[in-house]
Amino acid sequence: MSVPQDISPMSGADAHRAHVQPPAREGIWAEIFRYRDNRVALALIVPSLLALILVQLYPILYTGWLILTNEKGVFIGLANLTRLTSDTIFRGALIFSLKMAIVVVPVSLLLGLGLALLIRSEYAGRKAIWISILIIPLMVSEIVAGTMWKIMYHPTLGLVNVPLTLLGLEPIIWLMKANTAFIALCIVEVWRISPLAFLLLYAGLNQVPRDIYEAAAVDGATRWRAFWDMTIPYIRPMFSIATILLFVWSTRTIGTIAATTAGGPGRATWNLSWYIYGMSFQRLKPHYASAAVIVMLLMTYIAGAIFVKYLWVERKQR
Amino acid sequence: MRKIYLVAIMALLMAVMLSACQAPPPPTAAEAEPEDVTISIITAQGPLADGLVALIPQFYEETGIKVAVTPFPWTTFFEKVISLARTRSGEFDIIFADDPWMPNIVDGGLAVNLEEAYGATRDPDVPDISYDVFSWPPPYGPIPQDFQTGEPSQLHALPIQGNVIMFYVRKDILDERGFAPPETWDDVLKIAEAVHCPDCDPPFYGYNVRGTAGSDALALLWSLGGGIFDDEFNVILDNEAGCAALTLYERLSKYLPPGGNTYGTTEMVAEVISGRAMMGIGWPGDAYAAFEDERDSDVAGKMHYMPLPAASPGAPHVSMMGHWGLVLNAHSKNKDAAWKYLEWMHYNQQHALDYAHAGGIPFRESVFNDPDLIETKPWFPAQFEALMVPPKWRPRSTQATGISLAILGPAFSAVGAGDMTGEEACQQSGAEIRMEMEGVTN
Amino acid sequence: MAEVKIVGLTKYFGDTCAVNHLDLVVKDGDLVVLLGPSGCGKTTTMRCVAGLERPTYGDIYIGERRVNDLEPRERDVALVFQSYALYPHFTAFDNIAYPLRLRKTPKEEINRRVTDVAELLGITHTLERQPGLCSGGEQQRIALGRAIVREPVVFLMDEPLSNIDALLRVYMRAEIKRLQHELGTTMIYVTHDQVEAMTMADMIAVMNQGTLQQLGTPGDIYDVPANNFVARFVGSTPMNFIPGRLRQKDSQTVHESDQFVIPVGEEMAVRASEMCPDGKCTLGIRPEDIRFTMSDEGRNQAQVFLLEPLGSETILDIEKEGLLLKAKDVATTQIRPGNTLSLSFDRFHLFDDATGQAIR
Amino acid sequence: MRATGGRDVMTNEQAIDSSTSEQINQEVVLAAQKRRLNLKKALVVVVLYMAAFWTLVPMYWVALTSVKSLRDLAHIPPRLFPTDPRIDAWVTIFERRILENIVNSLVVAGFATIFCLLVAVPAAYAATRMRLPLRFVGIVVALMGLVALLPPIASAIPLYLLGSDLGIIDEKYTLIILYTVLNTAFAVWVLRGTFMDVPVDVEEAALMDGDTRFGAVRRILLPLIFPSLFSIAILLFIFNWNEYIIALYFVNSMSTMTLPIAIQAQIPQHELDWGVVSAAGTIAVVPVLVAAFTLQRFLVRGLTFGVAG
Repeated sequence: MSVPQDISPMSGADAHRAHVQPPAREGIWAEIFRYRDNRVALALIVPSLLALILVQLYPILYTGWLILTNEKGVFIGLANLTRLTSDTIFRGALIFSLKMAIVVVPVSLLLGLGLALLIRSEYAGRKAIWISILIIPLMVSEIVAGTMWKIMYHPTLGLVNVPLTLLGLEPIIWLMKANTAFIALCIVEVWRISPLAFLLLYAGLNQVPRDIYEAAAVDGATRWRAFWDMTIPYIRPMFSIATILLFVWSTRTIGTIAATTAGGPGRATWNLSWYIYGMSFQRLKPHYASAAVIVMLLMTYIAGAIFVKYLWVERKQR
Repeated sequence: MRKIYLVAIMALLMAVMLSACQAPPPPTAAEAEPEDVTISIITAQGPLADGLVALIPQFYEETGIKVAVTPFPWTTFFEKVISLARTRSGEFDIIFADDPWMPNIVDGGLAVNLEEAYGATRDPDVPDISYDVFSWPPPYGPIPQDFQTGEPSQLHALPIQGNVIMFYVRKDILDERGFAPPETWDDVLKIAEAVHCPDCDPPFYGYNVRGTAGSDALALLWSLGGGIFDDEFNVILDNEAGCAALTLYERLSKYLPPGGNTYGTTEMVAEVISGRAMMGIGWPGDAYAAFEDERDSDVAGKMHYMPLPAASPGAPHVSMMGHWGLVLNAHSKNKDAAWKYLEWMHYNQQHALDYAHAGGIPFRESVFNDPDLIETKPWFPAQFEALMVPPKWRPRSTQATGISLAILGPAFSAVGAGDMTGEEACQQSGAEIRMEMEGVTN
Repeated sequence: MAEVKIVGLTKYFGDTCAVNHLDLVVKDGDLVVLLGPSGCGKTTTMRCVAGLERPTYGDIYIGERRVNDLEPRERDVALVFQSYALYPHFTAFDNIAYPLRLRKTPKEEINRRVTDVAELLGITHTLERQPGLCSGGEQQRIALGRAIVREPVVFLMDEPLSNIDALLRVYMRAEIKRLQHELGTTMIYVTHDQVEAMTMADMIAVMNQGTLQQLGTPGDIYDVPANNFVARFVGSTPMNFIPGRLRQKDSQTVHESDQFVIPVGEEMAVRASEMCPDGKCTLGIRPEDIRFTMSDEGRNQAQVFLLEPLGSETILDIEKEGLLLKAKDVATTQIRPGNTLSLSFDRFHLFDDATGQAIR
Repeated sequence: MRATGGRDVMTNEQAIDSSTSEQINQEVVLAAQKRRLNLKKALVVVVLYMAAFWTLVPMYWVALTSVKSLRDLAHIPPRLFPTDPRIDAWVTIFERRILENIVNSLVVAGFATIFCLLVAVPAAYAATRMRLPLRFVGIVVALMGLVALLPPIASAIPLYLLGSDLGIIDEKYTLIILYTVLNTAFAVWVLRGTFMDVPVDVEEAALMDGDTRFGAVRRILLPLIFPSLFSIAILLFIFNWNEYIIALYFVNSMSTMTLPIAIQAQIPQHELDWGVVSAAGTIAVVPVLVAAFTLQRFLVRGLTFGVAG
């Protein structure tokens, strides 16, 4: 049955429209400077923009210049970059960075998700206290975290081997061999950054409305179904953000390595940051190190672009 | 109102800038009160600094010049010296520096030529090698391209610590098992094999090492007659002697305590003082003092100290130098007062003795052989002996420290971990050092 | 106390036109309601008057002053927000006192005036509480009190009653109306609720898609809608629309649709032939204007399919060949679903299909 | 994940039970459920205790190590409690003027935090509350987001070289400026989220009531967001307190040395005492623990704002 109440046209006053034009599109700057209000706003933003230029634009431009010259300031074109491609030490460091991210990021995410779900359950008593305990590592500086774990792993001072010995197993000298040192560092990193995953995912879970579970239960969904169909889609944006932040955090770490293995054994635990620091300050080749900086920047910005995109999408949805 | 707001913001920003500028403490007292001179010294933390600090009152009493010592963390001290050079900082009048940094210090324009400026001379009580190591350009050995100018080799620092790396061994166990102190590295291996007993209770390990430090590696290299560069700065790490050193380390690492290749000084010392380790290489200044400290050590008085074992019977016992000297900062504003301090510390036998008593390491023959000192520091005669061999210094190149930290140290560490054989390690490191030195002229 | 004059107000957000060349004069002491569906530009218009938005074109005068370049605080207007926008960290007293404090009013006077206003609004008991602890109605009154206490020249109200429950709303709108009369202050009141508009307004400005559709007294708006939009939007039971065309039949003009044939008065027929030469127009009739008899006779017959008893009256849902009409009958109606009615249409409007304008 | 859905499914089951079972039967079932509930609660709590243990044990161990004697340190297996506790390490660490490092860290982190907020709050306000072109704000905010991700080591070299050319290496104010600048992007990003959470109405109401913009910010907006502002300040402070890489490049002397560098300095080279490192590490963690427990509510909000806001 049709209800023809919406007969058109309804606007009724097209007659007036003719003599009003939308404002001519002007440049952003013209628009900003036209109004006093906008000029004030700009004045408020400018200090931050200056900061942005100082930490962002200037270093990138400067790095660009450094790459093209050698340590004596002579222009050498792209020689630093081509040299980087044949630098096995650099390649090792890059691979180590990625390898560590591949292990640390998923483990931290799972751990963080598990803890977030536990804390959110009604069985966890005083949530605020649990949360503040669990996020402590986030606030411990890299170097202190590294120092603590160096002591934990220490063959004689360390606690890590005590349970192994109690179980009758051979104690492991964690930082001695390349593969155990890798595992050890991954554990430190998981300890240090999994609270970030926990926190983000917990925040994400809190955005899931409780009543959708009730609705799902009424609709006959099992607990698992409800988790997969309700929880996961809701926290997916936060999950992506967490993934990228964890990736960035785990690749930029330097203090934990400095304090635990100092890159050893051999160069088995050199990551990009460590390589760049050593190259610029111990091996005294800041120009060459800048080439590695560019690689790291690219890595971060690819991750960062995805990060902003996700965040943007999320904001628009609201 | 808007204007007031804007003005407020501007004022705020100004306040930010101003208070930021006022945050640091006022400049050194030297500038504030010209008649009351204070010289500042930067040094690494630890016994080095303790010795300097101990003599400050005495120096002030005798000269009226105040001294401020800034002890800096070990791990980044080298980086700080580099940064001092870069920034042409005159904040410190004197830099207490390790000898391998001489290339960086002189190349960075940090060092005053003491012979030219103040007519510094050599004291006969001090071994020649201790002066040679602080002379620039290097009197012998490879000379960096930039410094092959034919200028005479002149003193750019005065030694205050005549340190040299040495070998320690448990004398009581040697006697018990009927061994003589090891003459060569083959003897070391033999003894290690005989006494190594990781499953005993308590365990006992045949050899002990600081696996993370490049200096043990270099010492092995020198003592076997190897080196990083020849006199023309060609890389010779991967020659026969160099590979022999790495291979020797591969064999020695079988007798290490578990995780020994990750040890730093602390852990190395801990093994020795708890009576679990037989022998190894170590710096006298810190390690040996701990061995002889009865409060914490189980082995005080049971140790034998000697120059490093030789490559073959009859060959010289070449050790490695680790001298610390006072560099007069070229950017200093109190050069004369600073020179007075250098003179006072270096040329006066009594002050050198006092310094050693305060925990410093001697550099004068007479102090090394001072009976009172030997009482508590029994390794001093052996140390002087090692100095007279003479020992070798680390390569005179700005890249040497980087190579030691980034290539040689890791190579030894990888060998110690069993991740690489000695042969592989020396080949790979040789190639890496060649790449590192590409285009380097200083 | 001042007149508000809006001349040629146009507001663009980017390329979107929110208000389109609006001319409006609010006489001193009048209560003008801006009425329209959400997104029609009524709130934007009011925010332009308040100084919270910058007009793209056009001028706004309050009294004799052109206020385009004045800050909100320089315009001496008060605004009551839909969300009340109370300061959650202040007590109710502080909320009301805030505008006075900003004007450096002496303390005793503040106390006196706030107390007076609170008494006037019946919220004396809430004064020491924070807004979060007050009920919706109390919050609403606090917001009102904050606007009243400073005695502005113009009140602006942005759907102030939309967040409180229906019963309270009926009281509050009378209350606001009374206050406005007592204070004699010009008021611009924005709402999408036509009942609110009808009951409160001296003048109603109906807006749609950024354009003023009609400005008139509530009676005019209801009885003489300027176009089909106004006709549809105003009226609690909406107007019925019957699309069709005008034809000559038996020397009389009739509006002929698929369902009905309705004779059109002579005067209107003349006007229609001028304004709408092609004859395509829609007939609009208010439910209460549909006359009916329970009879199988007559041309325009239709069947009742649903009754909506409202207590005071009953709405009859009538259907014929896909067309749905609503008519009103007394509460005690005897008509039952399934009955066939004979309809007659006396008072109705014709709207030109091409422009939507009423033909009169 | 079991726990999340737990309650809802439970009520569902209860509903089914009550409608289908007899009275006695039902009681038995309910008792069983209660037991299951207790079991679940116990399980959750046990897991949480394990997680807390995993989080805290390194700190306990370090604090313990700092008071162990050398003999205890060399003991195998390590002693869980010291037999002969000594405070030598603590004496040493204070003799090494760690108090000065702490003061440096406090000064640098404190001032940098304040300045950072002074720069970032107006910017975030302008970006969210003033009528700047949307496109412009979008670009600025996106840039800020990207900068917040920039690894500090990437800007460290150019900034260091710039600093050494200007001769401002090794000054506290340099560190303050750098920390201010490095955190600005992050702070703006986070503050923007915070501002967006406050309805704009309230501020507009203040404008209508006759307040100036600045007055509305000061009297209305800032008091409203104070808890978030406070937690962001704490967060920035902790960032600055922990900052390592920039300090590594820019600290040359005791007069500027911040705590992280001082701690790294304690990692022994020619030193003997792990106790000293441990003591230094313990000192560095203390403020973090204090912050975590006294400011828990603020902190959790602050930490989640940037992305969850």
